Amino acid sequence: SDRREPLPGLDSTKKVLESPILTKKITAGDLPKLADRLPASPMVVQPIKKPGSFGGTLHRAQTEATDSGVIASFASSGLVEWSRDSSKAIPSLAETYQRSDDNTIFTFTLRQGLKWSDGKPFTADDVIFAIKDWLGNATLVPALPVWFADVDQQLPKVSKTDENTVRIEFREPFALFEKYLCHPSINIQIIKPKHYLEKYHPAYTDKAKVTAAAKKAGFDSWDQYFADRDNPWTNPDRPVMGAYQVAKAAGAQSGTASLERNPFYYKTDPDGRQLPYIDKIQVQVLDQAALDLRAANGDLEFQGNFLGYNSTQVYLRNAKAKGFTVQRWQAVGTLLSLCPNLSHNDRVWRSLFMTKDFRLALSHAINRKEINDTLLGGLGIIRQPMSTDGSPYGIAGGGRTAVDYDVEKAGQLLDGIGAKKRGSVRYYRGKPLEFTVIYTDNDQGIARADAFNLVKKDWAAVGVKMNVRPVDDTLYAQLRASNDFDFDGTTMIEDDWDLEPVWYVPTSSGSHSCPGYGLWYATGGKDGVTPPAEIKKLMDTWDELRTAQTDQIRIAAGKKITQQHNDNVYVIGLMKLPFQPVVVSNKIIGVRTDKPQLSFYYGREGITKPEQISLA
Amino acid sequence: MTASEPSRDLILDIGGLRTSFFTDTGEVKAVDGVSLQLRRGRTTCIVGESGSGKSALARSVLQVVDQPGRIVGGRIDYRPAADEPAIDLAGFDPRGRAIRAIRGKEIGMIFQEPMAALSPVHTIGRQIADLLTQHEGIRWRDRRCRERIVAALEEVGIPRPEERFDAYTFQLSGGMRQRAMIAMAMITRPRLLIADEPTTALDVTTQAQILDLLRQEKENSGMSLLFITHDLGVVAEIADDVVVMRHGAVQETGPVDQIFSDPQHSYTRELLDSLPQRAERIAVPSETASRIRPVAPPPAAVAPTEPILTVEDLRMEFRAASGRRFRRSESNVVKAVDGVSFAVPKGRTLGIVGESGCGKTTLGRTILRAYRPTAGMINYAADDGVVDLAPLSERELLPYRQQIRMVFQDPYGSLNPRMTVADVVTEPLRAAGRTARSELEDRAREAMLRVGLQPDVLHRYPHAFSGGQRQRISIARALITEPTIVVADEAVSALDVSVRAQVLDLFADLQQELGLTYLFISHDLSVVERSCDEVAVMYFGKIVEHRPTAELFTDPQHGYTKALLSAVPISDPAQRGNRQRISYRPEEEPAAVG
Amino acid sequence: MTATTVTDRPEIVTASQRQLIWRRFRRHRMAMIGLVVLIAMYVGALFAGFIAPSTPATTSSTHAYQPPQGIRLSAEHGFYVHPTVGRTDIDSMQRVFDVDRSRVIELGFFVDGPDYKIIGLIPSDTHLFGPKDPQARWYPLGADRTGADLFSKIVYGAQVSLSIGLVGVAVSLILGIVLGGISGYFGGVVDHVIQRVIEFVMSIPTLPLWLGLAAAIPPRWGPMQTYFMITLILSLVGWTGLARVIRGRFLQTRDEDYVLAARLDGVRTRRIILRQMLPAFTSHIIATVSLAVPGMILAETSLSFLGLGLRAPAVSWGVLLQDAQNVQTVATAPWLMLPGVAVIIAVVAFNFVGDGLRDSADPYGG
Amino acid sequence: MLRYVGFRLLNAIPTLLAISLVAFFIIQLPPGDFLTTRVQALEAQGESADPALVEALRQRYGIDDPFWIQYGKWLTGILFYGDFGLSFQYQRPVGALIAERLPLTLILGVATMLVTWLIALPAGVYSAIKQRKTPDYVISTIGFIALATPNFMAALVLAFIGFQFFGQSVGGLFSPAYVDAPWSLAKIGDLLAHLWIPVVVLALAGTAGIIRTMRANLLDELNKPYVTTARVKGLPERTVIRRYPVRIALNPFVSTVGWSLPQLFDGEVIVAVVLSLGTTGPLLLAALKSQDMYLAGGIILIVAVLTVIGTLLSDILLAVVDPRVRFGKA
Ligand SMILES: Nc1ncnc2c1ncn2[C@@H]1O[C@H](COP(=O)(O)OP(=O)(O)OP(=O)(O)O)[C@@H](O)[C@H]1O
Ligand SMILES: Nc1ncnc2c1ncn2[C@@H]1O[C@H](COP(=O)(O)OP(=O)(O)OP(=O)(O)O)[C@@H](O)[C@H]1O
Ligand SMILES: [Mg+2]
Ligand SMILES: [Mg+2]
Ligand code: NI
Repeated sequence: SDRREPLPGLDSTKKVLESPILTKKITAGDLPKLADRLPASPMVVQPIKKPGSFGGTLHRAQTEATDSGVIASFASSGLVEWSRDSSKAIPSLAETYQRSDDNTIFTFTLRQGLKWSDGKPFTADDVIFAIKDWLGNATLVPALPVWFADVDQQLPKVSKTDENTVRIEFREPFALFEKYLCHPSINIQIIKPKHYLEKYHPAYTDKAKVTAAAKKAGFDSWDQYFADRDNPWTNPDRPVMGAYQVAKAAGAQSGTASLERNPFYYKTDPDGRQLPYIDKIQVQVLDQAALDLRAANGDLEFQGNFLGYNSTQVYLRNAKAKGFTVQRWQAVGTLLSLCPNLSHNDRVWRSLFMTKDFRLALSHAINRKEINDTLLGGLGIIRQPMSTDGSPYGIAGGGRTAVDYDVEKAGQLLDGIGAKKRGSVRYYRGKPLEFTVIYTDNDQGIARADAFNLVKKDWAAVGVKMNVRPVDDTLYAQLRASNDFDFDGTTMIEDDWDLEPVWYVPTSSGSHSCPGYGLWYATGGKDGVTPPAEIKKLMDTWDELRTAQTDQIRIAAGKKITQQHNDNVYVIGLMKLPFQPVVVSNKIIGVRTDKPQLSFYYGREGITKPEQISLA
Repeated sequence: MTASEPSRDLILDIGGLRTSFFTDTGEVKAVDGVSLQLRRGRTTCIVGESGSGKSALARSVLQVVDQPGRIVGGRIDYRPAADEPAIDLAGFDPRGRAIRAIRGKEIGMIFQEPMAALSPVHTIGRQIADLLTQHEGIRWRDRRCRERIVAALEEVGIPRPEERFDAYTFQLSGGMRQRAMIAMAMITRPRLLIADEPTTALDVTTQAQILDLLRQEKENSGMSLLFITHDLGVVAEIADDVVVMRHGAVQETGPVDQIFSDPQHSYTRELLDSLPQRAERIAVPSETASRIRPVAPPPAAVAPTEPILTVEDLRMEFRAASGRRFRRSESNVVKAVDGVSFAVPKGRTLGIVGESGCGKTTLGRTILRAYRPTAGMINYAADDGVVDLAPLSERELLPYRQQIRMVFQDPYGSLNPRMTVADVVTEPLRAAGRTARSELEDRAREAMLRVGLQPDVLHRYPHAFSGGQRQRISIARALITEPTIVVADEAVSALDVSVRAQVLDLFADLQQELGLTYLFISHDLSVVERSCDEVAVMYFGKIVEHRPTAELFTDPQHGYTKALLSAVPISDPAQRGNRQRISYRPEEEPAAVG
Repeated sequence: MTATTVTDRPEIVTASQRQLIWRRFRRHRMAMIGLVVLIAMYVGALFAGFIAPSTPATTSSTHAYQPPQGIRLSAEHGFYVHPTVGRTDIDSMQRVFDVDRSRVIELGFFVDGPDYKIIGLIPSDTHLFGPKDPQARWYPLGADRTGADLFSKIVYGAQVSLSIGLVGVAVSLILGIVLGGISGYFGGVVDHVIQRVIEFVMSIPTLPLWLGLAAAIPPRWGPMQTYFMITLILSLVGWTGLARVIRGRFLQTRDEDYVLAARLDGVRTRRIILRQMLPAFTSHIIATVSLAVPGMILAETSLSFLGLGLRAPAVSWGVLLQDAQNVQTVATAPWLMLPGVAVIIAVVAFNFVGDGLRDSADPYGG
Repeated sequence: MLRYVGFRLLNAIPTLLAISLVAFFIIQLPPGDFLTTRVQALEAQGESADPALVEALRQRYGIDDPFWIQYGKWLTGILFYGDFGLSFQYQRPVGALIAERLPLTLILGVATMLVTWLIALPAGVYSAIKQRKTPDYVISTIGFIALATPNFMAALVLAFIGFQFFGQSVGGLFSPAYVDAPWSLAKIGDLLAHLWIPVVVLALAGTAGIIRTMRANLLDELNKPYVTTARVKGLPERTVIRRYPVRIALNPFVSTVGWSLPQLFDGEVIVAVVLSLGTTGPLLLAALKSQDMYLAGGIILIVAVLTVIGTLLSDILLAVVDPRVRFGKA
């Protein structure tokens, strides 16, 4: 398709700078001219392959109507954003961005002449509105999110030095703030169209009026209505700064949402063509089976999220005939693991689970190769959960502790801690080693039931009895939150856990391996189970990381945590998927081919900067 | 085949007809080589034993024998008019076009059990209209359709025919249904009408009306009539020719006078002999009188014993259900039994007569406590003293259920269609639980033999019997517990005279042997006269006259009794038309019946 | 009185009716086939360990998604198959099976295999048929994603699937007949109350009932308890329809003369209901039951589909089908839908048997 | 008549109240609440929720309120303001959500019902007439197989066939090209092209039951004497069967036709889920699974109301077609 006649946009190189559908609107007088829509200095994006041509619709599908992931992936916009290699923040809406040396003061200078999708100017007030009137409003946001909380759950100081400059000041260093700011699901939350939303906010409009409007729209209170109005995924009226705006929400009977290009988008390609190249995105809500068939049929031009690894075979079979390729991106968050409850309510089990040799023994007892051969045809990647080698917090050779299958060693270790065999089961302080693993059934990646049943067989061989118990989603969450489980079967994330530390550090009762300690940490010791020294050490290292003044300190702390996990095997990993399939139509130009991560933290498909992809 | 002169005169010529039911237990040869001839414009009556294949024969003509029955041989030559060729109906495909052209148009048919023969969800008018549409092309919407049907309904004597046109089957009384059936069969003026016991369900007065109607029709339009009945009185009334059947075969045929006066076959003679004749009192020619068997003398006139059953001011009211669903109806109460009092001495028979719908059945059922009476007493002299049955609970009644028994009017309905006859008959014994299981079968066989049925039919289901056979099963069931009182509700109505005589004899024997007491409900006065000691005449829920039988029959007092007596058909063709019928109509249609 | 000598045994009075039905039933060809199939299935389920060459728990790392292996016959080896080794082709992600034609797995009857207990009691390791070498693997209907033998799984799954229907229907039948019978026979206030209850239960959509009740089963319950609860839930939802029908029929039959006649025979209420009235709607009940048993089997599969009810490692046809619920199976391992065929066969057989019974019990039927 | 309907409607009020109560209770029967599911859903996507926030939200939504207070709030909202509350999941008014899906639900339901009846009734009649002959067996077998095939399996296989052999885009009731297009002939055609799979799956599954019942009912009627009467009138066999026994055998269906009304709403859940149809079924399922209680409660309540209306409708219809009922004789 490269050799095809160049489309009008390419041909007369600098003449066609905007999408023909916008040109039409200008002619009709509905839209100002391009120059009046772009900021004084638009952000220039280098296309990955080559400049594209305007037009076309990108078809996507998802399984839940409420999932707004496509906004984060394709229509996010923030003061700063990830650099192309996802290693650092680069200014985006902000023309310049500084952070103080101690990670406390962050200053953003906005581009001149930025406009919301309705043409209204975007100013520092929009940022301050988001922070003060949304995050700072206890009704709208009852508890400050981790990504914006200063010490003691306080709001940091926010101020504008002029119309285009915003300053955010934390009292304590916040080493992760920059990362959060790049997070495509978070950065859009820090900018809100004040001119639109103030109509629904009692600080700006009479409270009685706001409440009446909410009631009229079918909501109980103003804050619900505000949240509804503020939702870019369901409210087509809400002005946005991203590349696309929802034209029709997905709630409708057809289960289809459509997004249209934002005529005031602030990015261009080096030739000055206003991005994005593609005019529309259509998102259909489908069941998994239907979605897989759609993908196999070549109906979805560019999709990774929601695709099932297990269906790769079906995609591949049809790829040639239907004109698409199946790329293999890095799988994130698919490492199937067993988390022993280190803060078990039962003292005996707690002390047993906290015994390193016990965990090592259990890990050695698992024949991972067999599980891998059986369930993934030997393609799965076997390791213990922790940051991967190349990542900032990774350590060389990490994740290999006790992954080898060694029944004898397992037996010795168990004997060593006094868990002796009586009959076919071992006993520890008079109690038989019989546990239950809870998990939510999910066949998307590795079939959990099958995997755990194979583990069950292996553990039985060393005298540890395990009951495999799939539970309902809600029950699962509840059992975990109430610290009422033996083992939790789940998939773990590996890199970027600093954004959600619970996976590796018990910072809240949402912890998978020790909710009791997590609660203790979150409540400052008032509630929960008092952790032993080694867990306290983990928490301290985490505090160190979070409040690090420099990246070196932060990374050093992170590596320390990784090391501690590598030494102690707090969570017993099995294996992860070798890749995540991403279907890319042959018509699509500009998708990365370097197998990036399909990660929530980088906006999933958004990691390829989708505003610059185009349809040939 | 060139038809000879006499055969031209035959509208129907049946030869060697054989119709069988192929049941699980083997072939039942219902009609076994019947040959008979119907003369044009005449009435031919088929009489014969119950179960002798009369209905099967009639149905064979139109090829509508019930499953699993079918014609297995013979011919049925039908000649529509004297100058037309004969066609063999037996050769037609039962579902085919040819036979359909005959059905309804050429040959009309009236079934034995009119209750079930009409659709419950179509109006009478609609059901009759089918015939007009099918054979005369008159559409349902056509005004003529309604006119014709209303006229036909009027003809058969259905009161207020305009209204009845839109009535549903269940809104009509049994008599009206029967008449509607007749109207339906006759609306196309068929050349031949087959009527299978069309008057069995009717009281004598209505029966007389219908016979008149048929006779008239025959005279006016030259219709031929094949009339099946077991009532020799009716035969004597209307027949020109008589065919006597037994065991699926014709025993004797001949003109009515000849059959009555000079029966050739022994069975025919037996039939006539068993006739309970009351004609003698109304001055019968001596030669007939001689054949009449004298009435069995009433059981040795014991000194007036204590009454075994005393009914005092018994009342039974029904809340009429019409329109319940859509209107909270102004509850109109039907007083079916309206203050009846009488006493029956032990070992005697009380006859209850009256017109259809006067409350005879209700009275009988109330005495058996099928209903809880609205008021009154039912004093029963049990072994251990007199009890009033009226207020007893179902549980308290259980001991008396074995002692007071009932023969149901509608044998078809009272036999559970899903139980074999053996089970039905022994059910009361099993319910009482006093009979050893091993004895049950013996008792069943014995009971069947007693009512003249072969015990080898015990394992059939009730539907595989003829009407009369079913009635006998009902009787067997009532008697099997060796009761003290039996309420016999039209217990012999469907039986042919010979069997009827046998059953009546059985009743009499048992009475003598065991001192049984009977309440004998019937519309057939000849039977009542023969077998009852006293007779009570009911009229609209009340007893209008209650006297010893002989007195009542010779000297009726009440106007209604007189009317009733005058309508009884006399079993003597010679007497035909000699008699004046009295009508008793104190008020036109005082209440809807049915 | 004159007693005719009767030599027949008295039982004949009741037995003959059954004989009658049986005689007619035997003439109903499809019903007989259905009956034979059903008996075979139930016997198979009862002796699952013996019939199944393998066990549901026996997995194999080299046989995941092994397609069904056809049996070969030769003079030398008798019945045999060639051993296979599976691997995943990294490019096409397809399962490839290398057949080793140089070696054979001989098959035979009454061979040694995995241990099991006959009817859960007597330990044994003899299997009706299978590879002669207990270590060798043979997949008559292919393997699932863990390399377990699908045929064995279907045989074991029948234990749950075929009993859940019967038990469930029995419970709802009893509930339906008792409540419907009481409602219809006595009428009045009782009827009114029961009708309201039925209307009420029927008005609650089954889905939330299933979800609510099934999700409320405590997580620590074993598969047996769960199975029991599921049966109970299914039947609790199912009884109302039957009760309504039966009540209607009772109301109708109550006024029949033969019921009155039975009452006047001195028959007690319970006996009237059971012996006189119920048989009048046997055909309806049979029809309903023969539809309800499969309904239960299907409901169990539906529950499994919704992720409720039984789950692996419990084996039932529903659970097996749940694993087949994806495009990949349909496209690449269609044999995994065979449990669905088992469901179909069972349901069709049940219905034909029900049909046959209905027709045979009908006194008017030829 | 009016009085009767009024009386029945009055009667329905306590039933409905009871249903709403029980429905509300059942929805909350599973452990946890909407927020636990929300947290779990977030986690499944790789995000995690701050327990402190969750706790705050729980209070904000009144999820921790006692059952009675929540129920009372919900009911008064419905009774006095016609307000079905707000869906937690969608953060939109429940009424609007349901209304959105209503048209398609009705289209699918009615189409299914029509197809089912059009196939099943004649098949049942034919099957009865040909009792124990080959056509009877053929019809029965097909019906049974359709009945026995688990719906989701049939849907999936048909969808796969549609994809593999016809290159059809499976899922939803419209192809991507037509979803947003205004109504046109082409769009209707597109709808029909997608409608066939669910309709076939649902309709066939429903036929067997009706065929069986029709056959049984008709067999009971076929031997009744009134049928012979009709034959004796000389009517063609077809007319005889159609006008008399079939007419009566249909009554039980008439009396259940009202019941299919609520089934439109939750009968097709599984098929609708597999085929991603935008009907109320999947909405209800999702709401139940995520314990979105106002949404689930709203749908259940509507279904309940429909059931009550359906029963009433059935009874009235039955009275209209069956005079025995009308005049209280049956
Ligand atoms: N469906 C059936 N199956 C088997 N036998 C039957 C069936 N219907 C009738 N029969 C038998 O056929 C014979 C003739 O019956 P049919 O009804 O013709 O008698 P009928 O002469 O009309 O008697 P009735 O005067 O009592 O009406 C009887 O012996 C009866 O038992
Ligand atoms: N269950 C009932 N409900 C309402 N009305 C009834 C009921 N049974 C009988 N009736 C009415 O009571 C009256 C008497 O009926 P019954 O059956 O006793 O008459 P009958 O004298 O036996 O008539 P036939 O000679 O026709 O049998 C009739 O008007 C009838 O309609
Ligand atoms: Mg007869
Ligand atoms: Mg009577
Ligand atoms: Ni004797």
